[in-house]
Amino acid sequence: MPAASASAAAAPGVARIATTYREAVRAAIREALARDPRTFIMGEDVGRYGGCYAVTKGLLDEFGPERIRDTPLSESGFVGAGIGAALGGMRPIVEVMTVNFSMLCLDQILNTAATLRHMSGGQFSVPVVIRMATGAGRQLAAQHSHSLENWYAHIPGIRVLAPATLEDARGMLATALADPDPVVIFENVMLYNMAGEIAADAGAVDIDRASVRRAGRDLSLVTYGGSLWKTLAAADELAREGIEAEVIDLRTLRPLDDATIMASVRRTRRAVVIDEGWRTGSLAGEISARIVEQCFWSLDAPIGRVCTAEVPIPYPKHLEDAALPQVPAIVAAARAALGR
Amino acid sequence: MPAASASAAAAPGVARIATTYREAVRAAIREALARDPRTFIMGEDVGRYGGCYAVTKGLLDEFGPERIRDTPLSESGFVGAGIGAALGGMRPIVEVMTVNFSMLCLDQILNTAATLRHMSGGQFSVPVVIRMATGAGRQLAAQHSHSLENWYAHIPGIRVLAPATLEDARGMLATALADPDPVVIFENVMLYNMAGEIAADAGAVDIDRASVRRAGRDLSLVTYGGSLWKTLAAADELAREGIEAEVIDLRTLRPLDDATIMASVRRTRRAVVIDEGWRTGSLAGEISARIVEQCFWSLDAPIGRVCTAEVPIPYPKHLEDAALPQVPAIVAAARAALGR
Amino acid sequence: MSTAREAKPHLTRPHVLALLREMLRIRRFEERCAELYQQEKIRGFLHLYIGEEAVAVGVMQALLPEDAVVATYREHGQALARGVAMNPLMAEMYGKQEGCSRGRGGSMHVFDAATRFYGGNAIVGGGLPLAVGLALADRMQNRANVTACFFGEGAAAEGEFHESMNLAALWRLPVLFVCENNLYAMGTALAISESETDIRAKAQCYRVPSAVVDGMDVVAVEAAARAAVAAIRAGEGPQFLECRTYRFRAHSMFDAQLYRSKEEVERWKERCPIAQLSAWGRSVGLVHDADIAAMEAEIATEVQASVDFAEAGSWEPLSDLARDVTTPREAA
Amino acid sequence: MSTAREAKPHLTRPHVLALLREMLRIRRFEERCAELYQQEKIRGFLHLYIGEEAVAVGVMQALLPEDAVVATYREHGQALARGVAMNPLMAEMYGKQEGCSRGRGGSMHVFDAATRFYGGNAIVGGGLPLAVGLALADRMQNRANVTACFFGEGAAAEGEFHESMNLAALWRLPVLFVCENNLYAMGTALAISESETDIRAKAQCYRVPSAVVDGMDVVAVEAAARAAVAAIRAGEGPQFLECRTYRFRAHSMFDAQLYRSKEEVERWKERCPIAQLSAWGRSVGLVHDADIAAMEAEIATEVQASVDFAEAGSWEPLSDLARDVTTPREAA
Ligand SMILES: Cc1ncc(C[n+]2csc(CCOP(=O)(O)OP(=O)(O)O)c2C)c(N)n1
Ligand SMILES: Cc1ncc(C[n+]2csc(CCOP(=O)(O)OP(=O)(O)O)c2C)c(N)n1
Ligand SMILES: [Mg+2]
Ligand SMILES: [Mg+2]
Repeated sequence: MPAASASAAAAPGVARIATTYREAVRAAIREALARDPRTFIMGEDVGRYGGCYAVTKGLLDEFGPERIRDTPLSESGFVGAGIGAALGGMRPIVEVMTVNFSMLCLDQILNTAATLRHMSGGQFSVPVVIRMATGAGRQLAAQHSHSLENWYAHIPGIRVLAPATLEDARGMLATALADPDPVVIFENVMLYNMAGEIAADAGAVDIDRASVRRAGRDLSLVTYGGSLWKTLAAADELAREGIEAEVIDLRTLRPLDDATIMASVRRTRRAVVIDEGWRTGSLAGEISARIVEQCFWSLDAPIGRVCTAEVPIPYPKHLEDAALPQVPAIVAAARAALGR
Repeated sequence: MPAASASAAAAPGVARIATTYREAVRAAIREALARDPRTFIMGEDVGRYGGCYAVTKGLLDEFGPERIRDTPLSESGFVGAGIGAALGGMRPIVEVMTVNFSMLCLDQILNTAATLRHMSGGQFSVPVVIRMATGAGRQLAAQHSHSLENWYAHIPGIRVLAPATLEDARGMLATALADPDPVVIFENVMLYNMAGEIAADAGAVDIDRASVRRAGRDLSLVTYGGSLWKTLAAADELAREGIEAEVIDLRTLRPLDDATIMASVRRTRRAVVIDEGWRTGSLAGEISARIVEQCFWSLDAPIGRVCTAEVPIPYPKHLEDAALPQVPAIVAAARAALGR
Repeated sequence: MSTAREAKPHLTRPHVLALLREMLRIRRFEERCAELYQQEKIRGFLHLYIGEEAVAVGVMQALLPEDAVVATYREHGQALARGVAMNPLMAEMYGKQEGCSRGRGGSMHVFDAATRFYGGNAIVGGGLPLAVGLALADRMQNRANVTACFFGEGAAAEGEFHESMNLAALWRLPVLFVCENNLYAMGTALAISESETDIRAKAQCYRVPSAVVDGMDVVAVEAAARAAVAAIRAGEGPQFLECRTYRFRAHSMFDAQLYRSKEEVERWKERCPIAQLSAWGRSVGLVHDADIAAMEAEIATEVQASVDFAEAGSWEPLSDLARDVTTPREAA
Repeated sequence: MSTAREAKPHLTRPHVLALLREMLRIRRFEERCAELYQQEKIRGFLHLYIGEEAVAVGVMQALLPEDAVVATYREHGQALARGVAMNPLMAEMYGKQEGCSRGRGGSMHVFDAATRFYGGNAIVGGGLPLAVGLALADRMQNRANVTACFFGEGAAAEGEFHESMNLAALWRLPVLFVCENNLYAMGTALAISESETDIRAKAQCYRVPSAVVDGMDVVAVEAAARAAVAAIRAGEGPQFLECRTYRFRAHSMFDAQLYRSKEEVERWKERCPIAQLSAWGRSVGLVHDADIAAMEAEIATEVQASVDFAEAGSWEPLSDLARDVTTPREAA
């Protein structure tokens, strides 16, 4: 489990508390529910079970079954109902247990949530927040290990977030709920147990900017979500070889913050993108294409991609590990970008 | 409506017949049904109605309702049933009326069709062919104008085809049906009326290679599907300015034929990718990233992308046209790649 | 009709004339749309409601202004009957920015905040979850509103129908499900798409009370809708109304109608909801020839005015292409 | 039991012992799996069938070798009862390449071509359309096979349930739908997920004949399954069997079981299908203590052998990572 070492340095005088990614998300949900009577959460097993990943544990007792709403196994139905409730003046948080089940409600997200404002000529906005767990690494095999962030990042009309740090886990939800348009939040399953400290008064964070999690001059490593921590570990390893990598956490996958990426690449002149999606058609491809469009004349080397192998994720640990982006592959790609 | 000018030159002595893209697809379906008793077609309104785009018109009378099978409005149900029938020894052609409705069956395609062979350790293959109409241009507005080819091209375990010529409309189906794995075929709605001539004995074509539809030395224009004809028109216009563009029709979107693309770009040193998908997360991004990975040192300019504007497709013609890739934008991108 | 509360609408002369007028407005509006389609003023898909007017008009009588409506791509009738003004509706058909959806939606995506008209959905079944959500929002905010959700019998085969019916029933939400059973989904007859062709049996299996009504009889539809809406407002949860109707025209403008006979169509045309009400009205002396003539004249004027409005409307500038993809943020 | 053809299985001593043995094999296999999970030999999600053995064992009695089976992620019981060998099954749990799915699938994706066992599907409801298609293939190829499709009561809320039931009924396909109603979907009790908690009412609304059976009574399940399969083979189309059962263990290995009481679990444990059959068998003199002891010993040996087999198995080499994503093409 990664330690949350990239969290913002403690501001002097601000008390800090120990937390985990899971607790940070829960605190954000609890705060949202307490603040705004229009907010409620619905999804499979968010209530009595306490959430598949225990994120919503305890909330049913605190807020009751109207606002912590267990749904039947009906992804299209309850996600569509969340969209409708948003249209009707609520501020729903819909939990789709994992991205693996979200194809079942993708029509509602693409053809209703994302298009409704446009189709109605701007009459209606859809302020729904949809949370999903994402990612592989728990040996859950081919149907339960998807990283389909790029599918969602392809959709005009929605915003896509990937909190990778405790601060973002704690802070992105509030900002997402304040957004008048649909927001999809991807929580990487490998991060839920990540422990660390955050400011006791941590709250809403911006969702417009990518963040430089580590400064460096030699190359830019661009990533998001669960891969951030592997990338930071790779950067540490590279530092031991005297290579100073800059690590950019995209944070928001749609719309992408080109400015932060390009400013970095223009300085470092080399880039590697790390993405847990399958390589072909990955978000990494999009980032690479954008860098070429905007920084071609500054590039000293081809842009590398470290992605998931193009295979349904196998169950055995050694094969799953081999399929996913890992620190050695990131280090190797960085070296290659530097011609070493 | 484009004329099918990029069709292979007539071989001497082979009779040629007039046809349309629609008729070519129909001829391919009829031939498949006649040849293999395991083949049948199912989908919404393929029978009595004659197909939403009249592709299957007349087949019900010829083959009867068991093999030209009208389905209820149940995309997940009948696509899943097609997958099951393939497992059970049939060679089904499933028609999803348009890609716009395919989110409703995407779970079956991703989590069953594409993964079943892998999950079963190679015991079962899924020889299903799924056809879908795709693309905008008919003023069908936000929910009926999608080009989601890149979503499908992202999925390991399936093959994705985009016939753009009469020969490919006529020939790809047979090859797809011979493929032991799931194949998704995208037919661009703007091509159905395209008329031209093909060899009277036209039949199966390979589905492994991209095709150079126009040779040229100055830059490579890489495209597929409905955009091929706009790209060829742009190449003609460029030729009048003395710019000789090579036009590559990808034909198969998964797996991509890198060899043909890279051979061209290594010669021309410049590339523009034309893709009707929304820009962010498009297949064009993937192609661009691959070119950078494989040809960076041969490139004399950044790779251009001409894609659909990131907006749900608007109904009015002038706005729809403005949203989609058009000849002037392709010409402009080509000029830009040449520094003009 | 199955519910006990069924109350015959009060068939005063003004009410009968109002019902007749609403149906006629839809009919004449759409007839004109069909012409405009031939003239290529209207493009894309155009699905006419002609023949089914009694359903929308009858149901809307039961709704209050605060109620919500969710419809399909065949929604001009619902829009007009709900009170969406004809001028912006016609401008929408043209794609002009004076249209009710600023021209962005066209025929299939009519929206109108003023009348709580939530589309206009071209994904079969796609509106049902939305209606459930709107009703949930009303319930959670303690508003006594009803959401009326229209859909075709073809939609009943979709998984979303199943999920939405169950959710609405499970949570006892104020949804009026209105199934417009016109016997065909494009070219697919009910018996080709449903193992159980009695649509009401479906509603029952979610414990949603249901009624079946002659969808060619606007008075019957109104009565059934009023009963259902009364039950909903009384807190009895969702209600289901199957309206047996028929579309006189093709599914859309691209349909050779190979799947049904001319005779069948003609038989149903004899049950035209407008002709029926008009004939009955005359027979009981509530409607006179002069009423019809006056109505026709007024509607012709209204329709023509809407065409003039649409013609005079403007195209949204290209510079606005990316407008309304997301909601503009207030400058901070 | 609702069908007329219901035929009591012939309760000979060998048959009773066979039923007992099959249930016991599943029980002991899974108890060992739970231990192996604690030892981190088995990873990922592990869903135990303990308590529900009578359902799989009872249903499988009615099937022939040519029939097909589609199951869920909770499918060890179905796999063993269907005849998937224990050694490759255990090796699959380990992820070894000697596993029945070459180790690629693990606990949730057991496949076996030899017994026409088509998984092992971790998408709730995802197997139903597949079963419909397998049955369609059999029908189109004039094979008299049946496809048995297992799913939980939670799956009945999914749209795919609705679409699949309708398709199977509409086309009169030879599918035996087996609903394992264990009252909970993860932590969601039936009444929280269904407006109609009588699952049979759902089947009826597609005109699919249905029966409800005590899923803790293997003989009752066998009888009901035989009747249903006979009806299917007689060309009467799909049949639906609701088996009322209970899982004694947590949903998966990550479940604090906050949603049900210990007392409830204990009450159901008193109806353990193995204990019941064993007690009844003894009471009528068909089963003796020595039988049980011998059986336990044999099964212990078999389970241990499977563990040894799995332990001795090998990891697929990393160089094989991309294997079986697509089917290898014959070199031309
Ligand atoms: C999910 C989906 N599948 C297919 C279509 C294509 N389609 C449009 S209308 C239609 C028929 C719908 O029939 P029904 O629900 O009975 O409504 P009607 O048109 O008869 O009013 C079909 C198949 C679609 N729009 N959406
Ligand atoms: C489409 C989908 N949604 C959610 C899940 C997560 N999930 C796995 S099992 C399960 C409960 C299923 O309950 P039921 O169908 O009753 O089967 P049981 O586990 O009781 O045997 C859930 C919600 C899933 N695997 N697939
Ligand atoms: Mg209909
Ligand atoms: Mg259950």
